[in-house]
Amino acid sequence: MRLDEHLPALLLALPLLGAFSAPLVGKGSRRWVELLLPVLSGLTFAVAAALLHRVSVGGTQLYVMGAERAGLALPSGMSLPIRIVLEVDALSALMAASGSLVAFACALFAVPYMRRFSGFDKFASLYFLLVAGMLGMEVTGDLFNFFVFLEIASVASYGLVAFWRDRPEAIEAGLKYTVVSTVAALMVLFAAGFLYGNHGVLNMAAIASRVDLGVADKVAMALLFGSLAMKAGAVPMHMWLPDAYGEAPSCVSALLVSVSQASLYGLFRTSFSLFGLPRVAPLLGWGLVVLGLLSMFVGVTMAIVQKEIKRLMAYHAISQTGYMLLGVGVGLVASLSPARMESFGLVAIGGALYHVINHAMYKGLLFLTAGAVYYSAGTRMLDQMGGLARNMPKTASLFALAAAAIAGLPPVNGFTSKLLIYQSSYALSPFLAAVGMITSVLTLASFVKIFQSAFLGPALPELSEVREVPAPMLAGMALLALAIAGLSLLPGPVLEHMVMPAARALADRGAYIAAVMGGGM
Amino acid sequence: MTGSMPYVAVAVLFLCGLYMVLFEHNLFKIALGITVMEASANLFLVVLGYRSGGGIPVYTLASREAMVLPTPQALTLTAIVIGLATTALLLSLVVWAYRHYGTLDIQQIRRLRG
Amino acid sequence: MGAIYTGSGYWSVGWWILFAALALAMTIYFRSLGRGDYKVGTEQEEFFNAGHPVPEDPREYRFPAASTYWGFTRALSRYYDFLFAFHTGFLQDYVALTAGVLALFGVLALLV
Amino acid sequence: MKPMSVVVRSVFCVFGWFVLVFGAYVIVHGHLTPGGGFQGGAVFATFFAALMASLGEGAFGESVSSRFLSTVESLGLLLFWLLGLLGMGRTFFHNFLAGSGSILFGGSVPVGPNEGALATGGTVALMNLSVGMEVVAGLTLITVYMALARLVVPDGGERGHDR
Repeated sequence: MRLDEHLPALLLALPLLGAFSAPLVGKGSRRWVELLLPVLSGLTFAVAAALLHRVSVGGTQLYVMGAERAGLALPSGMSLPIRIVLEVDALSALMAASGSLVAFACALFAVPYMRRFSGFDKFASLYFLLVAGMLGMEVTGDLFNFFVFLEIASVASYGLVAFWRDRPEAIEAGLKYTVVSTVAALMVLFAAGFLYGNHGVLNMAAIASRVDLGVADKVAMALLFGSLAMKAGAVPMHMWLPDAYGEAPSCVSALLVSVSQASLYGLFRTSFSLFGLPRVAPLLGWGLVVLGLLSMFVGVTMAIVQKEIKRLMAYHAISQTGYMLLGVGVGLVASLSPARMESFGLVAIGGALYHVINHAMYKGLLFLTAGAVYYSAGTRMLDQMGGLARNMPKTASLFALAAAAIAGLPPVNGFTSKLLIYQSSYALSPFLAAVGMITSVLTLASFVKIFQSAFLGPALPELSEVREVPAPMLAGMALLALAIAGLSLLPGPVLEHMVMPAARALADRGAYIAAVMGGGM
Repeated sequence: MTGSMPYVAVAVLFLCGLYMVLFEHNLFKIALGITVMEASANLFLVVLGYRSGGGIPVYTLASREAMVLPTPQALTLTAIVIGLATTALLLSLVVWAYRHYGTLDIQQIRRLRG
Repeated sequence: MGAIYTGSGYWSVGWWILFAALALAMTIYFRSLGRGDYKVGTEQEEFFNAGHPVPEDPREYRFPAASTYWGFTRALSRYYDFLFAFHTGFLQDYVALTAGVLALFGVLALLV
Repeated sequence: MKPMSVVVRSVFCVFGWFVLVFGAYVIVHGHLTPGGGFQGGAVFATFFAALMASLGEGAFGESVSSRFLSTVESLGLLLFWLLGLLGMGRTFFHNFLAGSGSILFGGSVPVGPNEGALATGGTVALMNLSVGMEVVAGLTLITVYMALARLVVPDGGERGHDR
């Protein structure tokens, strides 16, 4: 048995083991759960990193659940895959690695952070389910399985958003998120039904090879596109997002950013790999661009007037998602002509995917610093904070790093990916780049607001007892800060070895199909 | 005409559920609306797999050539399980919301806005 | 240091750090020159609080977050009125918007 | 919940047990007939719901604790996970027992129409059992919590909130 062949299955099996065993372990002592949460999250990250390495060396990995061999997608005599296939290409592996890194950092942070609250074993169980759902969405190659993992992640996140059940706002946020998200997930199920009825398969690569854009296909496309855009938090379907992110425990908010990006991954797969035919590419591409522009501008203008630190950051999550939608939309519009694809399309997709991992890191770090402030100062209202940099210098400097990254100040990583998006969207239309720049300026303005009102200024007498947070929380934040530093200082190697292969894997529809269906289609 | 009747039933059920979610103010009715929408999705999947005159898709009973497709039935069962989890969670959230807000009217549960 | 080419320019973190260090050195140099006309004990030492009166006790010198960018939101008040009216916090608006966008996109897809 | 009338209680005491038998049947025959762990488990858990509805919550709460149910639930899930992992010689979830001749559901399936051989199915049957365990415990737990509708927070609320 060669272990590296089983990496895709292990990536899902480890968080599931955590989810199943946490309530049992929690019967003994809370300490065992406090050990289990970071250790299994770290192992999951190690598996994801090994998978990323294996994919970048050996190309797309297939894993057929329950088959004789891991790569046996088409047993003899079959023209269509029958089992559940995990298809891990460069994009999936990149998203899984970034998501599991954030999960690891948040697990470290959660151990002291959740010590003030009861039910830690349930928290750990839901947390692992959320991680399993997120990673499952990113590695699966089966449409119905995608729906199942989407629902696993959703149900776990409903529970986690409403985890502080003695807070009325948390229950309200959880209730709203549950209703909206369930309706959207049902649309994904309907879309899977339409595609199954039309083509008789559920494997995404097999569906992509048979898509004929009849009425049923188009309805399925619209349902998938709209519901996944809603799950990713695109304006005007974004209103659950500030509620949910703002009211969840901070370590969960930071992870929910990555979970939304798993939906974003599904949206990109739908737009490129499933339905990326020239006939609908302009519609999908311009649809992504319009959603992206709306998200960027409305998100940032709503953020700048918020008074709660986490709600402000949640609106920024919407705004930053807009950049990714814009970049990938520009790439999809450009994919109609090979010359434009070569000159700026791939750069746009690469910039968007680079922004995806950058955003997972710095928005995760921002939410964790907000949690640290909440933990130490005991408030989340910006008006009641001030001068915290004197008491919490480490948290303040980590916040400054992440704020510089999200505002796109050079040389931090946010600038690099935004530069790629600006340059490539300028080639399509200068208006797109202009909106992007205005958004970036307003982003900087709103983070200057947080920094000056929370961390700078004279020390407040009521906050004089505030101390720096415990070491595991700082370790979780430092892990993400290290990732930001790495992405900032080595943009060339990251882009060349991790991001651009992912962009090419996303753009190359034929390769995605051929990995499952074989070359002879 | 009769062949498409099940799909009409799916659409009617779905629209009933959507109407309940969109226009009823009572939280329990909204939860019921979501259950009705889930039922329409399940009906849709089962109808997709139905072949008129087909046999039961069980290996040891397979005597005829034509069988009802088993895959949509498996999908439906999975969707039912997920629907059960969602409904249970939603109902407990409704109970909690009633405890905190003292009302089941969704229009009064809106502290988070703007 | 790896440079990234975007098609119309390039970005290299090494060059940027070099320039930033140069700018920092120049700033420190200029700052060290000092200011000749600064006189201790004159009105030059008084605080300036964006036109607001300066409180006697420096502990009360605060600029709350709620009034940050007050002028910006005031100038865009019509846009913000619309935006706040749009964010009702009402669950059924959330669902209706999602369903509306889905329906709109479905119609567009069928027309293509 | 209060106990219901004597008619309901008597009917339940006489006929309620058939629910258990049917639930167990559906779980065990999951690999042969329509049904399986979840369906059988749901039927099985209906017994406990009906028990609490007809005899009152006291009839249940004293004999079985939620701690025990939660343990059974986790054990069922872990067994399921372990069965998936044991297939890793080939792939995750590989059915290594089917047709192996093992006494645990390892028999080979007879060809052609037949009444069904119980000792077939390999890990599928075992997974049905473990899922059945999980679903019985989980659904009963949900029912208990919902029937009691008890506040599941520590006395005096959680510490550490900002207001």
